Amino acid sequence: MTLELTLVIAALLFVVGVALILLRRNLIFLLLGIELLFNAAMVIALAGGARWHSATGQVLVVFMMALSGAALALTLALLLRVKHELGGDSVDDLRLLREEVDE
Amino acid sequence: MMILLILLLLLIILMSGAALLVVNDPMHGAVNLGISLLALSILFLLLGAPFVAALEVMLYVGAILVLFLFAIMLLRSPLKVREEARWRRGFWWPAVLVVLLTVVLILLFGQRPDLQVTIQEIGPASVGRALFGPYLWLTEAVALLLFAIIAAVLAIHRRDAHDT
Amino acid sequence: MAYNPTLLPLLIVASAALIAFLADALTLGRFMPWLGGASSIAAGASIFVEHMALGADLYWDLSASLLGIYLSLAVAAGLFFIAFHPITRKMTGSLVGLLLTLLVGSLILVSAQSLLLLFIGLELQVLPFFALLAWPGSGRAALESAFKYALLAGLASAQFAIGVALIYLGDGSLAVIPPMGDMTANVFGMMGVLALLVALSFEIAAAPFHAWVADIYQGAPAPFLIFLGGVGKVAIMGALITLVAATPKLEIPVAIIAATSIVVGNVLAYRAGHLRRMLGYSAIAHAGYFLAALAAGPLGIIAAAIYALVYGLMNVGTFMGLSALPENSIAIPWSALRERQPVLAGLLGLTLLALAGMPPSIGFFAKLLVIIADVHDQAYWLAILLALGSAFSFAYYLSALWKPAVLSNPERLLRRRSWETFAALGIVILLFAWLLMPYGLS
Amino acid sequence: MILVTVLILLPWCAALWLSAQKQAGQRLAMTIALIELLLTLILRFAPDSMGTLGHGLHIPYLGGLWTLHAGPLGSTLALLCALLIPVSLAFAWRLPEFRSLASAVLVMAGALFGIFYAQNVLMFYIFYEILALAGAFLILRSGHKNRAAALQFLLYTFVGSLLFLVALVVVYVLHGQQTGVYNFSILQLADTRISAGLGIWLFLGMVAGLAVKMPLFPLHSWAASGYGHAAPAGSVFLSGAAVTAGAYGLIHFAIPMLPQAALEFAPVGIILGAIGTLYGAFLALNAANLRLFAAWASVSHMNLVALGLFALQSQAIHGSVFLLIAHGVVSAGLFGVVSVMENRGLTGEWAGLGGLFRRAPRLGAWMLFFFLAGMGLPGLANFPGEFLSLAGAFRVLPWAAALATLGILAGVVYFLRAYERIMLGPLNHTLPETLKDLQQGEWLLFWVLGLLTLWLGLDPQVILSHLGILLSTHSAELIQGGGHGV
Amino acid sequence: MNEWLFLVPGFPLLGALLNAILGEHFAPRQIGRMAATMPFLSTLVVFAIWMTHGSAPNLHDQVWTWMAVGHFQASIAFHVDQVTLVMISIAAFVGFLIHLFSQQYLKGDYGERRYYFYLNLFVGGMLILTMADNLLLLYLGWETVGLCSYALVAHWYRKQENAWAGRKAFVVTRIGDTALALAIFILFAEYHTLNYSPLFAAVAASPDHLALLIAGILILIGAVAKSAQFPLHIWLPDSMAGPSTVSALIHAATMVTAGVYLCIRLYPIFAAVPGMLWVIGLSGAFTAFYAATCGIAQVDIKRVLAYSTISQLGYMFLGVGIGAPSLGLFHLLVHGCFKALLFMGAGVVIIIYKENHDIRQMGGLKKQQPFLRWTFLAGIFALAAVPVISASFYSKDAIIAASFIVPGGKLLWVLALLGAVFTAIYAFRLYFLVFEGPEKPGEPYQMGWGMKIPLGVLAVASIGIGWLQFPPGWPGPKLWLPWLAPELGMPPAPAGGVNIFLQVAGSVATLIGIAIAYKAAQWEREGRGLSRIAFLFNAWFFDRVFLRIFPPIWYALARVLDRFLEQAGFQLLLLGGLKDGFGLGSRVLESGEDGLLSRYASGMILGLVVLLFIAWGYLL
Repeated sequence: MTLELTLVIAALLFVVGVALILLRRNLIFLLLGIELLFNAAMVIALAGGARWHSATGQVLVVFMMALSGAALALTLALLLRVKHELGGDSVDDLRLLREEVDE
Repeated sequence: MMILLILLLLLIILMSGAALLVVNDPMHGAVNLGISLLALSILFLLLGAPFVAALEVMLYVGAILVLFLFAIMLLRSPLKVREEARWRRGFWWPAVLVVLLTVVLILLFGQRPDLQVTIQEIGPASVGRALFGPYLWLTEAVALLLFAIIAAVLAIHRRDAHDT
Repeated sequence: MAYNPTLLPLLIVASAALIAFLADALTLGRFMPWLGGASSIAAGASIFVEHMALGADLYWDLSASLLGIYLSLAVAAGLFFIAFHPITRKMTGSLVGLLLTLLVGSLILVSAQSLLLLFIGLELQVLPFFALLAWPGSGRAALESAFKYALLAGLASAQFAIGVALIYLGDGSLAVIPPMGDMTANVFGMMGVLALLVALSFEIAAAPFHAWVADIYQGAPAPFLIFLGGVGKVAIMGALITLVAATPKLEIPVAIIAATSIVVGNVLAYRAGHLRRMLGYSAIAHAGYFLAALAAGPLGIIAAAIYALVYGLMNVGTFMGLSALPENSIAIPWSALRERQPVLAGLLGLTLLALAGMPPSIGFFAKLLVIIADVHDQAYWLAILLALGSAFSFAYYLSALWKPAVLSNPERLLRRRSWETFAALGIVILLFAWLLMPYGLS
Repeated sequence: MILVTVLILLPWCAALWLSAQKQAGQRLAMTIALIELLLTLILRFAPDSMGTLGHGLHIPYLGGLWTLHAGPLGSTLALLCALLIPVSLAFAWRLPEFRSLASAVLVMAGALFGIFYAQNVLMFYIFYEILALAGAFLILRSGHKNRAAALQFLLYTFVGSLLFLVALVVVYVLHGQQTGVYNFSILQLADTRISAGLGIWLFLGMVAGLAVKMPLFPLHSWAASGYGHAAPAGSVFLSGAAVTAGAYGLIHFAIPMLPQAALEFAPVGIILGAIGTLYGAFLALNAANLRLFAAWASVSHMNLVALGLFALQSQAIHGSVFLLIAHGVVSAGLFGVVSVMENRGLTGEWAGLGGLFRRAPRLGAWMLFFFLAGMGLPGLANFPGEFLSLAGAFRVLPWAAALATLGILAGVVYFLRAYERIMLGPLNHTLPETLKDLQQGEWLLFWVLGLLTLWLGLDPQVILSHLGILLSTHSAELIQGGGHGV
Repeated sequence: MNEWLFLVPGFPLLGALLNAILGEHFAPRQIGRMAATMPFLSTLVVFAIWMTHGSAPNLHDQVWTWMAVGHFQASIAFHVDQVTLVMISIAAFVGFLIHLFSQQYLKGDYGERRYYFYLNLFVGGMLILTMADNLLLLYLGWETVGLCSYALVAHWYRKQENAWAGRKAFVVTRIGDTALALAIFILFAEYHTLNYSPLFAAVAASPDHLALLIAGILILIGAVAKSAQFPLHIWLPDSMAGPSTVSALIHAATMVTAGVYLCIRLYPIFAAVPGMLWVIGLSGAFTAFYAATCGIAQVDIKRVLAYSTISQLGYMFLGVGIGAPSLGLFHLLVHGCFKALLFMGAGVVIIIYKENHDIRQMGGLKKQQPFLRWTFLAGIFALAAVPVISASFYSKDAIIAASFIVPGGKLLWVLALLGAVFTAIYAFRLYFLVFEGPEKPGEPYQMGWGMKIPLGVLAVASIGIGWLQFPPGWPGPKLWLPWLAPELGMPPAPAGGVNIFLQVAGSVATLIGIAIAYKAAQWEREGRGLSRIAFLFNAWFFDRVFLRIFPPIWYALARVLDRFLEQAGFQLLLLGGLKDGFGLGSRVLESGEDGLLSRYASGMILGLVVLLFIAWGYLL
């Protein structure tokens, strides 16, 4: 069978992930977007594994899962503290550090 | 027959992706993500990687998604369910960017080599052998990383640390 | 892959990291900086010993070992330095542990020859920063900067993963220099390599991906910036060197990114009022100079390696100086600093001049090497752009020297006897290290 | 060899020591300055001191960085700078910010000596940058603490000098490719074969870098604000000694490296010099206060030096070098007069001056003396230089030199108008009552400068005969032959 | 004798140097006496030269090489030949007389030491100028003299107009200096030498007409500016603001004659260019006529003498122009004597009338000052060229006569004759107004011997010196022309009938002038005099026109350059533009990151998209 469709799925996941990050206002959706990107990577890795008939594809997927999970854990921990101390959980609340253009 | 199944999976992922983009409440977002992940695990099965498909269900849907739910639960202030705006303030400019991205991916997609392939089943045994064979030190490194992450998360959330 | 000598440095540092993590539980945290420092020096020595050894996936070639030794020494110096900083009074064990994982990641990044190893090295090096930037004892601004960095780094590592997967899909092997020809032979390989380039140039804050750097430099606590600027960035530059060395076709995009970042970096830094933001923006410009060296063919690779090393040194010097200042200082209170920490003030002044490229310092000779490489590669326009960029950099670096900020209460300036020795060592290196440079070349 | 090394490093250590101390340290600075003067005298007139003094610090790809060569031109200019250090320090004796001014001047002096004795172009470049940086600090720390003026000076010099660096590296790489020897010493780089088109661009880069220091016409606007905001005592050194670096760089490094391009650039250089001379004269006429007046006068003279230098003709180049030295002494006198007046509380605005001759006849006499020297009166220092430059340039491009000769007329107009506004006419009632005439110290200083000006004016051979062949042997035949005869 | 030549200019320069160094420690009286002895010593040396080499002086003294670069060889070398001998004797002797005169004239005035310093420097500069053997040394003397005239005219600097008059003198003469410098450049560019003899040989060998024409014109401009000839004469009337002794020395005897000396010295250059000499003659004749017309309408005693100097110099230029430089030199000698006498006399008259220069308020001084009256009258006789008894009859009328027979000289002759008439008018009008007529008593003033000797000597000279050269056809010594012949050649001499007609015409012109002068003096006393003609009084309004055109343009150009090119051009556009450009650029880029997280992310994705496009376009 041809892998075009798999790649189309991966491309779809990639575009949706990027759209989520760029467009949504709530921070949780941004994190969801990042997860989608990682899944797209996994699909491509497996397509590669299938194409070259080697287990490396699956090893890649395992590592990606581990690392994406780790990154997510840390980001969520930070998100909780941000919600607690900076009070907002949307993208616009993060305005403490900016160039005081009118200085 | 295989093509039909993959098309169905494509449709499901498309549906849940669109829902994800549009839905308002983060809880619904997480659920939609779960649906697309399950569809993906079926795709992995088709690609001849049963171990990874299982892992996808257990690790991804089970652990990471649950993590999300916990986070949402902790973040959600139970008092009011306010109708917050979905899209970021400057909406149009990034939207154009996303469209451009899809256009360039389609253009590049046109120049792909032929991808006709016969699927061979690669069981968990060979993956295990690979993980602890040639990639042994890599797994050790990931182990070290995970351990460091645990220490890091603990450090961030020490109760008495909020004295600044 | 079985054990072979090239893995020795990583093992030393990894084991020290684990011990450090445990130490917190056994309340032995106070001694951890010294242990950490000793282990990184040992790692540096071991790299020096098996110089030019080719491991399964690790290859300590000239530039890799040069940067590796520098990284381990920088981390050692950093650890000895922050041992006295108030921010490390709590949980020193886990702090040192995180810093050592950072070093492991950096060493892997510098010497990796396989894409997966590169990916894990990147993650090992980036993830500790999420926590370091928001370490307890740092302000709310630090927390915001940590979260921004976390999210954007997550996006970057996702792109890196997609890149690795695409290249694997393209040519079936994870090696940076695949057996049959170039990674960018087919379309997937090319897309994958570009994704890698985007992710890595995000990490060193090159132009189109530069936005995050000013906030991080403004918000993050100064001691950890020593590691972000001095160690993290240099490791990523090492990875970029191996990547570009393997795929010559990348030189055009690298040149474009270099040009944009020189222009953007200098323009933003010229107007930046806040000292730390100005340093952030100037980091963009320096990433541009590094990439300008990278885009100049074989001689360029050596020049880039030396520039990365020199840039790291200068960053370590600058942030050592800044960590003596109170957190939210807009400008450097020279008079107060001079009384309490004369040698450190000298170091800070000298590093600013070196960053600008003042001749007797190594900053100038690194830039000179980059210009020679560019000219050798007939890329005259890049050399002229670099020259103009560093000419304007004098304007904003020296205005930082000239702005007479008056400190309300001089006591808030930290005073440490041992920091003087660090500063003196730094000054000596900055002024006379260029004597060694040509010997490194030949 | 050791002598020159001491000559360069001594002022730097002294500057370091000065800035570390608390009290002003006039005595220390003056002793260092006098030692420097002694050393340069020895180097200039010691029998065997000419020629290459020694090789040091040999670095594989950069060549011998510390190779020192005491050429006739270099050691003469070093003598001039060594003379100007004690003069500038003496004028600044009672300034409140003496310490920062003295340390800046000492660092500049060390850099200048490095420039004059360097044989390696990279070493020249390094000292050139240190000179520019110290100059910026001098402008910032000594005068009105005006950051914009210092920044403008800095931007001009650094953009120029970095373009010079790029041009230098291109010549270095081409030389390396042609002969396989990668070395920055001028002897090696002098005979690289460079295509005409590229040569012109390189020479433009080098001129941009060096001509900005001696303010050639289009690159001059830093001079007004620079001299205007620095303390006049600082401007004595800045306009007297620091500008010689640019001219020396052109003669000793840029022209030998690209003789063919220099020949093609000659007409443009002469025209720019001529315009600059007149432009400086007109702006001096319209200057708002005394400092700007002296600044524009200095710019006008230095453009005349540039005119002579770019004419690449034996009389012209000897004349321009002589005018460079004469300008050093005369502008020291001019700025000295300005600083003496400012020590007495006069602001330098025209409204506050007038009829000063009645109160301070000695000051009036010396001011007239230096104004006459500035005008190019024969018998005083500027005349031989001006006349030789103009006569030489006349043979290359007659109409442009004729335009510059109008500068003689313009000189009289603005100098005498200023003298009349300050010294002659009815006594200005706003002048402070306690206006004292020149004291013993200042009087002696003016006598030294005055005698030197008179001696240079009447017996220029003392310098002209020792300059030897100014253009290095290689480029001399090319220029003399292709150029415009002896 | 050669090696003593440097003493001639050496003594006055030594005097100036001593004055500068030790001046403060001595009383002005001693400084004055020391200053006076210096020109006396150089007069002695000149006298010694007359004695030993009087007949054919050709001395040379190389002191030291001034500048030597390639062909540009200029050395401090003095050369004395007939012309130079005449010039240095005038400069030294008259200079000494002026020094003697000013001992008493300026006693008790402020800045006396400064006065003697510049007077000594002036005499030294004049001697260098005349004895120089190369153009560069001449230029040195030329400018030193200009400087001293500036300083001495502005001697009483406390009044603004005196300072301004000095500056005007220096600026106008400086225009001439620039022209002279350009001429020197052209000559050096063409003939590669600055010394006279090789230069004249080269010019004779290969006369390049274009270059020599331009050089000639430029030299003429230089001479015209220095000798206050027609277009550039405006500074001389104003420089009467200085003390009368200064006017006597500088604006009568020595400096103004430098221009004539230059034309005589560079005669071969002018001769090489056809038509050049006639131009000089025309400028001389016209100036003579023009200045004489202005002279008759002046009221200030010194301005009358100033315009008379301009007109007499016109005659000297006319002499050179018609090919008779020796006659020009002769008139220069004569003029030097009587004009110095007149100025010194005028100085005493001004003191008597308590600084009041207006001759209409003067009158009948002959009774009060008999000695002054007779010496002044001798000077007036010489000025008006009264036939037979005055010296200038022999020199000026000879020039007028010679101009008649020169080809194309008719126009010059007519102008010169009219000039002679007007000269006689203003000369005797001045005499009648001041000394004759109803007596207006002034301050009693007793002239000491220091003032009487110069006046007496010059009076005798202005009568007797003419007898050196009797006109052709007359009995009596003809020494002057043959003596100068070897160097300057014989002038054209009118023969037989024409000669008599010309001499008669000259004398008749003078007598008519004296008659008109008597009537003019009476009209003047009744208030209806010639001074009411505004056109002549303001010297044909030339001064006003000149001052309204050139200085304002010069200052306006300076303002325009300063405001538009410097402030607007360089500061605003170049640097301001740069700063704003940076500001604008950074604001645009900054808006891209106002701390908003997703704005950063979109930056990254934008980078990726751009790179992918490039890859799709070029790299594949």
